[in-house]
Amino acid sequence: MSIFQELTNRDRVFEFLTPAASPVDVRHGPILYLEDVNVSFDGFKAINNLNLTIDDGELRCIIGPNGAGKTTMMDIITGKTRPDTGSVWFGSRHNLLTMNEPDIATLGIGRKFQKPTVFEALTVFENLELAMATDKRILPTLTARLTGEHRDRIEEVLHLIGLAELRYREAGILSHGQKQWLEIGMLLMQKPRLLLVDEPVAGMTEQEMERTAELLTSLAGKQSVVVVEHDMGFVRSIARKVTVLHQGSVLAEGTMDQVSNDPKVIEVYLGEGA
Amino acid sequence: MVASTLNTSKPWLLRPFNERSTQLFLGILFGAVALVTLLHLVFPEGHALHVSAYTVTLLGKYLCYALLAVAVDLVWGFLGILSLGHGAFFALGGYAMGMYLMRQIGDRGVYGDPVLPDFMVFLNWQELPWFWHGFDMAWFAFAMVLLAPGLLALVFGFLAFRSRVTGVYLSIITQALTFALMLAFFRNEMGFGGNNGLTDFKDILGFDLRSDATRLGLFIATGIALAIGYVICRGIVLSKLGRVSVACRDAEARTRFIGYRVDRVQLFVFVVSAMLAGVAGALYVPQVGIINPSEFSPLFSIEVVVWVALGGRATLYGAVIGALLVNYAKTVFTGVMPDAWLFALGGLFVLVTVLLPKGIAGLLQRRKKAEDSDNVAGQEVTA
Amino acid sequence: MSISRSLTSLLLLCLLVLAPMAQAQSTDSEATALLQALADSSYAQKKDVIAEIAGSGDERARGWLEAFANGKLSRIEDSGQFVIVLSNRGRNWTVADALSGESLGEVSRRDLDSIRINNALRNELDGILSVIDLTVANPDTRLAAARDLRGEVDAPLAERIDGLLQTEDNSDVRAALTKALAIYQVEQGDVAAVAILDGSLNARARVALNGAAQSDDPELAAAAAQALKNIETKLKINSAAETLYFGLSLGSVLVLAAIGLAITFGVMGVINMAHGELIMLGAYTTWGMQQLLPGQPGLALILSIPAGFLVAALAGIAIERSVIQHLKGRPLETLLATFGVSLILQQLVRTVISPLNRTVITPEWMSGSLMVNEALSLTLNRLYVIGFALVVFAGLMLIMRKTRLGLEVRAVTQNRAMARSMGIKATRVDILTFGLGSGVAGLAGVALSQITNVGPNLGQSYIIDSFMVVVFGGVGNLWGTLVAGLSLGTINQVLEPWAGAVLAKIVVLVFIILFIQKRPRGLFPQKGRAAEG
Amino acid sequence: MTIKKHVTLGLSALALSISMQSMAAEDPIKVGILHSLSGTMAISESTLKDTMLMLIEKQNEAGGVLGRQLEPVVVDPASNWPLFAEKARELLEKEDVDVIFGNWTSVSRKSVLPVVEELNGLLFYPVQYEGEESSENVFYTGAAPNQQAIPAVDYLMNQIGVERWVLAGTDYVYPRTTNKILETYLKDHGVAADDIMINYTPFGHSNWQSIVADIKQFGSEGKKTAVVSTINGDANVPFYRELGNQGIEASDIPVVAFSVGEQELSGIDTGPLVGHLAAWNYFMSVDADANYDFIDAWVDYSGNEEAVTNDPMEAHYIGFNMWVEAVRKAGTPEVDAVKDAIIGVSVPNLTGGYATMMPNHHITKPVLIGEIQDNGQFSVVWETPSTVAGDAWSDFLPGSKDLISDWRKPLACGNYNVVSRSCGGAAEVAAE
Repeated sequence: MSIFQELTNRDRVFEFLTPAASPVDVRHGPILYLEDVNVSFDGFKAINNLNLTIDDGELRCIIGPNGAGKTTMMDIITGKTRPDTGSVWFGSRHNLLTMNEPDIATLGIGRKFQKPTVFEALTVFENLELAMATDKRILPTLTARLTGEHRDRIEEVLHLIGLAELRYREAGILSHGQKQWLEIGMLLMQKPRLLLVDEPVAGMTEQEMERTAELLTSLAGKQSVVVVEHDMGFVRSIARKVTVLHQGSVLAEGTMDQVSNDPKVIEVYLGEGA
Repeated sequence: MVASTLNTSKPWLLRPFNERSTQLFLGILFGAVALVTLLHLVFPEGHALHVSAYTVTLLGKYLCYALLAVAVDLVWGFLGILSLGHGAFFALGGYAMGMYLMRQIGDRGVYGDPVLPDFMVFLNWQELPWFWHGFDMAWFAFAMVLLAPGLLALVFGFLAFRSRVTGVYLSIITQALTFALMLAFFRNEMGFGGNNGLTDFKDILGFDLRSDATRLGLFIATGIALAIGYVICRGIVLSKLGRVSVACRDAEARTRFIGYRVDRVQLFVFVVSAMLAGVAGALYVPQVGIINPSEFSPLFSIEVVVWVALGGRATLYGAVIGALLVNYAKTVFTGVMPDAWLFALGGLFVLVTVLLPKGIAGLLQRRKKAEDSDNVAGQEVTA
Repeated sequence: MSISRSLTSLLLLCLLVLAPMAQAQSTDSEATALLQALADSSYAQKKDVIAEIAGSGDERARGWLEAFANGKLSRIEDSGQFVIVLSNRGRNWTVADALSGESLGEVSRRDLDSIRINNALRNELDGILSVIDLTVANPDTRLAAARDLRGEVDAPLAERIDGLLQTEDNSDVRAALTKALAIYQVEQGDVAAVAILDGSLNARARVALNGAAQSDDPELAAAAAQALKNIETKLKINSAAETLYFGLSLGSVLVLAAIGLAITFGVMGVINMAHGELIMLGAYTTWGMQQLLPGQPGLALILSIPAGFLVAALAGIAIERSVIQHLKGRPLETLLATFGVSLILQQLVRTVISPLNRTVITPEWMSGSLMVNEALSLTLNRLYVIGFALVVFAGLMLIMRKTRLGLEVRAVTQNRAMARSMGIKATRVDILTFGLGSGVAGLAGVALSQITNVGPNLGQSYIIDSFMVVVFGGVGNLWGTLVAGLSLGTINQVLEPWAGAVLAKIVVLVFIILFIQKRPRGLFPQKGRAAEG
Repeated sequence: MTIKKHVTLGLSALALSISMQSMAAEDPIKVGILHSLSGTMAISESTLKDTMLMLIEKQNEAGGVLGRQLEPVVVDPASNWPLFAEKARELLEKEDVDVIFGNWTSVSRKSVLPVVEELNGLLFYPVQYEGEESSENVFYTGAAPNQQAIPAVDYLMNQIGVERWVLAGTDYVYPRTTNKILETYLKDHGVAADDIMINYTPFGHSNWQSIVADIKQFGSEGKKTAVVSTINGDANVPFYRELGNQGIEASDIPVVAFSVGEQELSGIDTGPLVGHLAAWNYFMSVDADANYDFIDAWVDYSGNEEAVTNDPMEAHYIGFNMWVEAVRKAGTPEVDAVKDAIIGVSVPNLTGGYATMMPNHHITKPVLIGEIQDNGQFSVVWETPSTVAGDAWSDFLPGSKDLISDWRKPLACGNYNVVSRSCGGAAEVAAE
């Protein structure tokens, strides 16, 4: 069977933490590499000569005022939007601009949306099941059976995201926070090499936030994580390196302290705030 | 949905059999078919309990419609694709069968031409058009019953889904498709008998279409076809692919981002559904004795959708209820109140859509939910 | 033909002879004798009798001949009295005595023998009457008469025309006569006359030239051939223009039918299968109006524009209130419910009014065609429809762009919740929008009543096309609908000549399907919320 | 709940079948009426239903047949062809009627045909049709092509001197066949191929601009031109409108129509149409007492002064009277007896003559050519000197010129091939 199943046959605790065996080649340098990317929606420049490099295993936070182009950037990486110019590389082998969303996803880039989107008509369990990294072509999907291993992995994640009790309830009835968690769970089931997380803690309680922070930090190292977040507190709690986007291009980059003292950044944020 | 987690260790096609609603459906379907057969055979003509050949054929026709409705529900209910052109697949299947039956007439046509069907003789065609060859062989014709609609669905679906045509736009071009086909088949140059279509069939597989026995046979065959079709659809729905379909229906983008080729999923299910519709058409033709372009009419396709909505979308058995109910109503009304039956039918559509948004099956939903949660409870213990 | 011609001319001669001496009218007995002859003789003989009557110089003759031409001349069976039928509707007809002209009141059809006429004779009469008309005072009548003579001229008539040309003062009539004469002359092989016909688009002229081109006189042949070539080029341009016109008029019909849908469907996202029936209501309103105002079809038509709008709008609002408002946010369910509504409306018309088509009269000023030149004439009713379509479109644009309602509609379309919170009464907007869309459908019906059947099936034949147009143009975009309608119409008409009507329609449908592949949101994709299935 | 539903369905099916048995009424003679009351064909067929009801009512007032009353059984096949077959079956099996009067379109007849033959019923078909059919159980009281099309063409050729022909029709089997026949016929009479223009349009075609323009063009070549129109129902109004507006008058290019009768005209503004022609076997304007009586009866029955009568109504009138005669003759409404008895029966038609049922189940009819008048009526301009017998198999089609139909014993064959001397078309010929 497919390489994924093989891996899953090995029985482990926190098995989802092992990096997916994606063919991505990171021997020389970064896992994600954006160069001179430009996108404009009828006239309005959403992304403007954006250059960004994410190293393998890095946890990167991206902040920036509304309309800075954060979400658009994610759209580009995941193949939803095609840039006008520029190049986007996943590792040194895969040119993402030549691929469509499913291929990119199978390649090992997972994404969590700003507005939590889960399959409301399906149960929590089924949501995770669908996300699970398996052969996702038609016939294998049709004939797919739920093995014990699969079940265990789903159970693990269920407990991790604290939805074990609700596993057979339809996702539609979950609270906003729970949906956030479920989506993160789905992300984990995909076992991606690179996680793009868009505002993970919106609508979460303090404790939930902390748990999210733990989770994300624990993921970093094995997987690369890019977090877009408005909540500065949260960012500070997890951030090692922070990138500030403004008007579609990088305004500043560095540790939280560096950027938060950067006059340009302050100016922008005050400008925004005022 | 929930019940699907119970038996996902079984092969997909066997799963429906563990499901209560399917068991019930099959039980009642076979029960009814057997009952009708019995009443038809056991009791003599004129006996109060005798089921006449007329009724048998009528019920057979209903079952064909039911199968068509199931096919539509598969794509609409679970994939979110509202096809206003499923009549096209139904009719194509019908024509494939019709062509076979025409060839079976042989030289018993009014002109006694051994090869050419009557309508070709009197519009003096010289020889058989190429696409009519092979239909004298049953296996070929029956293969075509599946392939013709399947192929059309494949090509059409491939184009449409690849370029992500969705929603109303998809519905309208499916309508355009069936409308175009209707006009095409009306043209006598096409060689499908134009408006008169294909008719005056004599026998099928050597059995005389006029004998009650053949009628009964066709009726039973239709019953079995419906059962198989239902199980296949149910199997798909309960399989992981079925859940992916629902995912496509509710959040297409999200499904892509977790790595599924939405367009392929849609294409696969669409083609399967089209083939089922084809089979329904093929069984329909020998029982009503005629196939003509009016089956391609967009209004017919819309009506099928109405059956499904009426019975209850995304339940499959709802589609069956809807089809049977509406058509039975039609038969009764057109006889009892010829001048006013359209009021009744139209009123029925309006009332059900407004008052029963989930259709008739919706009435059963709450009850069903309860059952399911019991199952879940029981299942959690065993897990 | 030739027989009739020589007859005509023979008759003309006697007219010439008899006309001057203002002759006292023939006695009734003579007249009756003539009419008897007319009644009892065979068609062949009738011709001579007509000639006689015309020649009789009796000033009642013309009245008889006209009545005869219109099949209004008949005889009362038992009395044998000749009468002219004044009204021929129903089972009893009102008649007047043919001789004395006094009214005889109503007579049962049973007792009347109408004196038979057929096309051949009618031609004969037209010829005679037109020749007579050549000498009447009214120049228009003369012009018409002169035009009718084209290709009908023969030797004696030619002389007569020569004579007339001396006295004729109206230039148009002169031109027409000269041309008529020239055709004759060319037929006779007169080279000089070819020049006159050069560039003429008249069919008979072309026939004459064709004949001449075949002639063995090289000079004549050459001249004729040249003349024909010029004509051909002219014709090509004209036929191109004609096709374009056909396309536009078909397009404008599509636009009219679809524009209402573009509002209810495009703006509100309601898939209204009863749209066709709303069109039908508009058409029936026109019919109703004409019933209310017998004898004034024109006025009725104009009045039925507002009336049709109101009727359809009210019907639409009724549908919205009773059905659609319960289906908010379930566009596909609206399809099902309105499908039911359309069934009901159809059968309603069948039972209440009649399953038969209704007669809607085309007023004078809308029938016939506007003659640009002899090869290109624009049919008036379609010309009006094109204009009407554009006016309606412009009106809608104004409403949408310039009025409060339009603003609110667009607001609700963009974001219902937000619009609500800003104090816009969404329900009120819905009612008005749907009313507007339905009303426009009614207008379409009024226009269609001048082009096609007014019957219970009127709606069905347009609903699908309407959806095609709206989707092709891009849901929720009025400009899209306009462009889509006109372009689809034109494509269809361009294809039709070489593909045939059926194939053309099929090609257009396939084209739409493929086009949607390329642009899944139609010609002008709508920004923001698109009507989603 | 689910169970209930299925059970109810099962029961309803059962109920249906039971009800069928219990409804075999004994005393009255049941007459089935199979005309669409809804859908696209209602426009033409619903009046035929009323005609039948009127005829039956009159017959009952006159004491019925064989002392038994007639009971009409009306069903609505809703212009849906498979439904026609189903309803025919319902009439014959469930209602067991003794005779059916119905159908309009060819396709509906074709769909009913197998049922009527299988259950050995009687069907009277009142509409002019393409011929090429002769069923033991069907009686064709409408015109066959040789009773309408060919005489009309003769008239145009001989009386009007038409040299160029436009054969315009709706694209279905009746026009196709008729035009095939006419084409052969015209060519046999020395009309050149390029003097014939054939054009087909879809049902309910409403945009005639370019076609009428073509006709205009075609007719402007100097030769006298006529249009032979087999255009069906709804498409006619826009067609004639376009003719009128493009200034084509009857005196220039006459149109002779085979499917436009008084009823269709009642939906058209006839002003511009005066002088255009139609060929039928009956016109409302025909000067015959039988006709006037029928019109009076119809006007009274429908309670509408403006009500019109037309050719298919006459066909039903004839068919019904023939059936009544035959039942009297046979002394029973029993199908086989009536089938034999009816051949040779002749009853008065509405044009002052008699119609006789021929052995090929077609009847004799006069052929009338009428010109449209401004009052929506036709004035008869020509008629065949004597009545014409309907010809089931056209002599102008290669496939059928050798076929004849004669349902009298001993031949009793609908498609006897005079060459191969065998019943069943060209069977032997083919076998050789």
